[in-house]
Amino acid sequence: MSPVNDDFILAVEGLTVSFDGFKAVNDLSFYLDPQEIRVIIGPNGAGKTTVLDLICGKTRATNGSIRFRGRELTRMKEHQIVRAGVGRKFQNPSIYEDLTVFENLEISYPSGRSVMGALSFRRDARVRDAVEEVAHTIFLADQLEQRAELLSHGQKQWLEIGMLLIQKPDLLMLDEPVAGMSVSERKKTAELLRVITRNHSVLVIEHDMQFVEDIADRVTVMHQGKVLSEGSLERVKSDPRVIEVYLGH
Amino acid sequence: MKTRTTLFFSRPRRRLLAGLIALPAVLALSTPLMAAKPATSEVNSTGLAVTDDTVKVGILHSITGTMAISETGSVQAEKLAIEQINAQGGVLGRKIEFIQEDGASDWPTFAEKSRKLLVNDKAAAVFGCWTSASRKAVLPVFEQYNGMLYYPTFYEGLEQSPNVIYTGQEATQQILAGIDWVVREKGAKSFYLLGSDYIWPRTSNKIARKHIEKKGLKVVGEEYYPLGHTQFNSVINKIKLKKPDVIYAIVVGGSNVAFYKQLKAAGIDLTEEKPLLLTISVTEDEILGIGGGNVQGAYASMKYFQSLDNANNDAFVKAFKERWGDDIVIGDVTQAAYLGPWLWKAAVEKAGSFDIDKVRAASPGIELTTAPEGYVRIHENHHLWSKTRIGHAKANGQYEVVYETKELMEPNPFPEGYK
Amino acid sequence: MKKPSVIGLLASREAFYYLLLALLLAVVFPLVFDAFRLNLVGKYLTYAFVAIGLVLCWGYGGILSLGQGVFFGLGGYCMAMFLKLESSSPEATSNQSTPGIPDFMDWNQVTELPWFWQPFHSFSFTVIAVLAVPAILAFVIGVAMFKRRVGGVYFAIITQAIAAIVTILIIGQQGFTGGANGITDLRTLMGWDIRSNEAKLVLYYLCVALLFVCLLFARRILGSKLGRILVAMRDKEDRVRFSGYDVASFKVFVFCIAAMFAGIGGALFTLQVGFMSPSFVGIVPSIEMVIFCAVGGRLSLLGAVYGALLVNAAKTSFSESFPELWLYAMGALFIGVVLAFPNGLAGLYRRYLMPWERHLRRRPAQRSGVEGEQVVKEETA
Amino acid sequence: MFADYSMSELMSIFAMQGFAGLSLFSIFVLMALGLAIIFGQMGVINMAHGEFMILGAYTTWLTAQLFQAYMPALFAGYFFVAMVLAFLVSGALGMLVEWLMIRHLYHRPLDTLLATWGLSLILQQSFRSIFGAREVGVELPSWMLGSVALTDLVEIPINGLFVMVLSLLIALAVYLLMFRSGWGRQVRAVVQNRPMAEAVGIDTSAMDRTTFGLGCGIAGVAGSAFTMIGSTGPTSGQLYIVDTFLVVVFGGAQSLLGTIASAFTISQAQSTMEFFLSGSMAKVLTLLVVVGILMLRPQGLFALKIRR
Repeated sequence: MSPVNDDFILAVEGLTVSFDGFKAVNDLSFYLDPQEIRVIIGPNGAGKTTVLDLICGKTRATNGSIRFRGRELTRMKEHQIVRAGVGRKFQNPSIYEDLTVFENLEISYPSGRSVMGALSFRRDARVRDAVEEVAHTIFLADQLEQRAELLSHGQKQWLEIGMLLIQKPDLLMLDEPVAGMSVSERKKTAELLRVITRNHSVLVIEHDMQFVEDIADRVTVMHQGKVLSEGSLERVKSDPRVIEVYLGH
Repeated sequence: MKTRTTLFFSRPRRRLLAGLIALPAVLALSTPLMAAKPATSEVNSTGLAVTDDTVKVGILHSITGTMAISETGSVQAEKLAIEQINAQGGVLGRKIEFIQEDGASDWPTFAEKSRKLLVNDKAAAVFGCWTSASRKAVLPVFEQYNGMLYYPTFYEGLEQSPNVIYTGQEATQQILAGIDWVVREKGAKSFYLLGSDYIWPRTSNKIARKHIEKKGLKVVGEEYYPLGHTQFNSVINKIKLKKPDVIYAIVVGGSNVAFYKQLKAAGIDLTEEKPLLLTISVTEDEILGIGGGNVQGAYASMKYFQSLDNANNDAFVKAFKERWGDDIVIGDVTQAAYLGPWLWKAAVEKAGSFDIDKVRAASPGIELTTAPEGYVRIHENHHLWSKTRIGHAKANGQYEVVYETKELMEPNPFPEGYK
Repeated sequence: MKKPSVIGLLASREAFYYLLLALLLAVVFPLVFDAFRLNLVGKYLTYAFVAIGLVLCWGYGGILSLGQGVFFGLGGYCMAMFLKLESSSPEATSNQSTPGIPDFMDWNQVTELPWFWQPFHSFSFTVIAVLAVPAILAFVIGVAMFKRRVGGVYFAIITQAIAAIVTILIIGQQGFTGGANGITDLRTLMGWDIRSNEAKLVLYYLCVALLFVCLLFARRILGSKLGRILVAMRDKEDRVRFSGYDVASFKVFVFCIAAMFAGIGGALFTLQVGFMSPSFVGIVPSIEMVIFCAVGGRLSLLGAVYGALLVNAAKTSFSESFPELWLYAMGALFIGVVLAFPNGLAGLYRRYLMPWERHLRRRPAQRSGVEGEQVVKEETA
Repeated sequence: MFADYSMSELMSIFAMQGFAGLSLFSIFVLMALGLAIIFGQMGVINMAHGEFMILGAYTTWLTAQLFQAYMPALFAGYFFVAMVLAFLVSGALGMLVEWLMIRHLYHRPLDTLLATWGLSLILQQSFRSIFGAREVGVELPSWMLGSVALTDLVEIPINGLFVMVLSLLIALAVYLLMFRSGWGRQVRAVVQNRPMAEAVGIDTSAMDRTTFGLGCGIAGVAGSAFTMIGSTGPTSGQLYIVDTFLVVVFGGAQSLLGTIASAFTISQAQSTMEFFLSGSMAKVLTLLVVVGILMLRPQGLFALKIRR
C-alpha cells in the first residue's frame, strides 16, 4: 500500500480491460479527492460506463489497480465493494418493479445483508425512519406503498438514487442520472444531486453540459478508453484535443 | 366353443400321464353343466368377490408408459384365457369377470393398484406385472393382504413368495440348457456377456458365468449399458478383438434395436455363427421392432416359441390370432401369461374353493397338459417345471426350434451361491 | 395509513386460507376417503413438499431446477436404507449366505455392509441424513453454479443432467442401491408395522403436520426481508448485488431449503409407499414435480399444495378411466398452464374469485404480503 | 489394460474406436444442429426436440412402407425421398408449433421448457395412438447394409459412413445458410437486435417461424438417419434429449462451430471411456466430466467474452 495514494479516496492506475482484444479501457489513471465531485464526459464508446463497471466490480480488469481508501478493489467481489462504501447507480433505472417503494429502499438499507441477517431482519423504527427520511429527500414520501412499477421514469431514477443514499456510501457513482427526464424533473434532480453530493465523493457520467457545469468540481474527458484531458470544466472546454474529438464526431 | 373343444381334447393320451392329482380338476372341467354348483359360502369363506354366478379377478399391467409395449401381449393372452375358460362354463360354475388396472409403467402405481384390487375389489386372483421392479413393488401388498399373483415374465429368480405363482422361467431354467447346448453342439469355448444395466441381466449373467467357468470355459468380457442406450460400437469393437465363440446378449427394450442393427452394420453376420449369438431376451415380440433381417441367425433359449409344433400350440396360435388379429406375434411371456388363468382354474377346482390359502395349498403339483408349450407342472417352490428350447431366428421374425430338452427343467430360484 | 389494522386483516385473511387447508387435510379427507384413497392423498402430499420448495427457489428465486427428483430420491433412499436394515436383521435373513445384510446385496455377492450403509442403523442419524444429504448435494451444486453465475436455462439443463447421472448410478450400482428395483419390501419402523391401516393413518397425519411445518417455515422465509430480496433478485439481480448482497449465497440458501423439503417429502413417500426406486429420481418425475408447482401457481405456497394434490388426483383418475388420454391431458396441462394461466390456480383464484368474494364482503382490495399480487413476468435474462 | 493386446491389435483398437467415436460424433452433430439453431440462436428450450426426430423416423418408416407396397423397384432409393419428407413434415409441424405456442413465449425461456415438454408428451401419445406402442422396424435398402473391411479387424459400416457424410453435409448447409446467405443474415440480425431488425423492415415473426421450422426440420432428418442405427418407438425421442442439450450447452450455445467441437469432444471422450470401462460407468463419467467442466466454465467451450 503506497502511502502516496492514501490521500485520495479513489486511485485508478494503469487500468486496462480488453474484450477479445478490443481495449475498451486502456491504461487509464485518475485520482479522486475526498468530497470531490468528478464528472466523466466523452463521446459514445469512450469507455465511460466500463470504467464504472470496473470500479464496482461488474467487469473484471485485465490489468491495473483500483484503490478505494487504500483497499484494492480489483480482487473484491461486487457485494464486498459495496460494503466497502462504493454505491452505483445504473444508466437505466434499476429498481425492483415488483416491490413497493418502501421495500425498495428497505432492501438497500445497510443491515441484514447476510442470509441469516435477512431472515432475522426486523422492520424497526430505525429502519422506518431512515426509509421515510430518504423518501422525503427523493420526493417520494407519498408513494411509499406504491409498487415501483407504477412510478414515472423520473421517479424511478430518483428511487434508485434514494436506494443509493440509504446505503450511506462514501463514493457515489452515477451513470447519466438525468437522462430521459423532463425539464422539470431534470431541475428537481439537479437540486437533489446538489443536496446529496454535499457529504460524498461523487463520480458522475453525464452528457448534459449545463448539468455538468452546475455540479462538477473537476472533469475528466475520456476518448477511446484513455484520459484525453482533465481539469476544471473551463480548462477542459478549451483543450484543443477535446474540441477535436467532439467536433470530429 | 370350437376353441374349447380343441384345447380340451387335444391331448387325450396325456391325460393318463396327468395322474391322479389332476383327476378331480379334469372331472370338474368336463362336467361343468351336470355338476351341481357348490354353494358360494362353501367356496368362498374369506370374503372374496365371488357370487353365485361370478368371480372377480384382476389384470394388472402397464397400458401406458414405456412398458406398455411389452405388456400388451400379456394382457391379450390373459383376456383370451379368461374368455375361453368362461366359454367352458367358468370356474366352479362361476364366470370370471376381470377388472383391468393400469400400472402405467410406474412402480408405486402398481402397488397402489394391487392394493385396490385386493382391498377394494377383493379379487380372487391377479394376473399381472412384467418387470421385476413392479413385482417387487406389489409383493409386500400381496403378502400383507394375502392375494394371489400369477407372474408371467421370465426373470432372475432369487424369490419365492407364497403369494406368487411364477409362470415364466426363472433364470437357471433358461440359462443352463442354452449354454450346455452351445457348448455341446457348437463347441463353444469362450463367451462375451453383455446386458442392459439392471437386475435381470446382471443376475442372469452371474449365473451364466458361474456355469461357464464350472465347465472350465472362459468368459472374455462382461458389461452393461444403461436402459435405452443406443450406441454399441465400442462393445462391438471389443467383441471383435476378443473373438469370443458366443456373444451372450441380454439386451432389452429399445436398446435391442440399436444393438442388432449396429452388430450387423459392423460386419458381424449372425448367420455365419462366428461368433454365435445366444440371447434370452429377444422374443418374437422384440423381433418386430428390431426387424427380422437384423437378428437372423441368432439363437434364443427360452421355453416357448410361436413356431412350436404341437396341437396345443396350433390351437392356441389360431385362437389368439382370431381374437387379436392376424399380424400378431406371440412371444414367450405372452404364452406364460396365458397359462396363468388356466393354472389358477385348475388349482381352484382341485381345492374346491376360491380361498387363497386353499388355492395355494392345492397349487403344487397342478399340471397343465393343454399348455401351448406342451406340459407344465407347478413345483413346490411355485415356479413351473418346463422344457427349455433353443430357437434359431429366421428372417421372417420367427424362430425355428432346433432343440428341446428331453426332460422338464426343474425350477431352482435360489441356485448355489445365491442363497 | 392505518398500518396495524391492515396487517391484522391480512394476517386473519391468510390465516383463514391456511386454516381451510388444514381443515381439508386433517378433517375432511380422513372423513370422506377410505384408507386406500387416504393413503393416495398422503402420497400426493409428499410431492407437495417438493412443490413448496419449488415455489421458493423457482417462483421467488427464479431458479428452475429440473433435478428435484434427485433430492426427493435422496431423502427417500435415506429412509429406505434405515427401514431395509431394520428388516434385514441377521435372524430375518438367516437363509442368506451373509445374514444381516439386505437381500439384494446378498444376491449381488456383496458380503459386507458397505461403509455408507453402516450409520443407517441409527434412526436419529437417518432423520438428520434425510435433511442433510439433499442439502449438502444442493449446497455443492449451488455453490459451484451460483458463484459462477450460472442461472436460468443453463442451471435447468445442468440439473437435468445431474438427474440423469444419479439415476444411471443408482441403477448401475445395484449391489449397493438395489438397482432398478429399488429398495423394496419395507415393513416396519422400529418394530412398528407401517403397512397396517392404523399406521398409514398415523403416517398421513405425520405427513400433514410436517407439511404445515414446511409451509409455515417457507412462509416465514418469504415474509422476511429474505423473501423480498428473492423477488428483487429475480427482477434485477445486479441491483441486489450492488446493494451489497452476496446474491449467490441467497440462491444457495433457497436451493438448499428446497432440496431439504424435497428430501422430507421423499422420506415420507418411502414410509407411506413402502419402497423407494430410481424411477422417482430421473428426469421425467423431476419435470412432473415442476408442473405440480406451476399448476398451483408458482408464486403461491398454498397453491403448490393444491397443485400437487390436483395433478396427482387427475393422474390417478385419468389413468383409471381413460389411460390413453392421460398423456394428452398432462401435455395440455403443461402448455395451458404456461400459455393461458402462468400464475396457476392461485392466479385464477385471485383474478376471478377474489373480486367476487370482495364484493360479498364489501371490502376494499387489500394487498397481502406473502400471497401478494405477484405475477409471472417476462424474464430479462 | 494394454498388456492383453499385441501391437497390431492396439493399432486396430485405436482405428476402430476412433471410427466409433467419429460415428458417435456425427450422430451428436445431427442431433444437436437443429437444437443449436433453436436453442442457441433463438433461445427456445425445445424439450420436444427428440419427438421431432422421432417424427422424422416415423416418416421414414411410412415412406419405406409405401415404397415396398407400391414401388418396390425404387426401394433402393427410398431413403433419400424419406429424408426430404422427414425434413418437410417435421419442419411444417415445427412452424405450426411456433405459431400456436412458441411465439407467445419468447421472453420466458424457462416457460418454453415446460410448454415444449407438454408438447413432447402429446406427441408421444399421438405416436402411440397412430403407430402403436411397439417399436417399428425400418427396413433399409440392401446397399446401405454391410460394411467395408479395411483389415481383418477394422470394418467400416456403410450406414455409419452414410450418417457421417450426411451430418457433414447438413452442418455445411446450415453454416452456408446462417453465415453466407441473406436469409441467415436476417436471422442473425433478429437474434441480435429484434427492434432494430424490425425497424429495417425484416418480418421478424416470419423469420422466427422459418428458423424454428428449420431447426425442427433438421431434427426430422436426424431422426430419419437414426432409423439406421437406433429404435423407432413412441418414447425413443426422450433418450436423446439430455445428450443433445449437453452438446449444445457445452459448445457454448451461440456458436455453431462450438456445437460441432463439443460434439467431437464428448463423443471421443465417451467412446474412449467406453472401451476401457463398462458402458454404464463410461456414460456416467462422460456426463460428470461435461457437467464438471460446465460448472467451471459455464459459458461453454466457445463463447465469446463480451461486455455484459
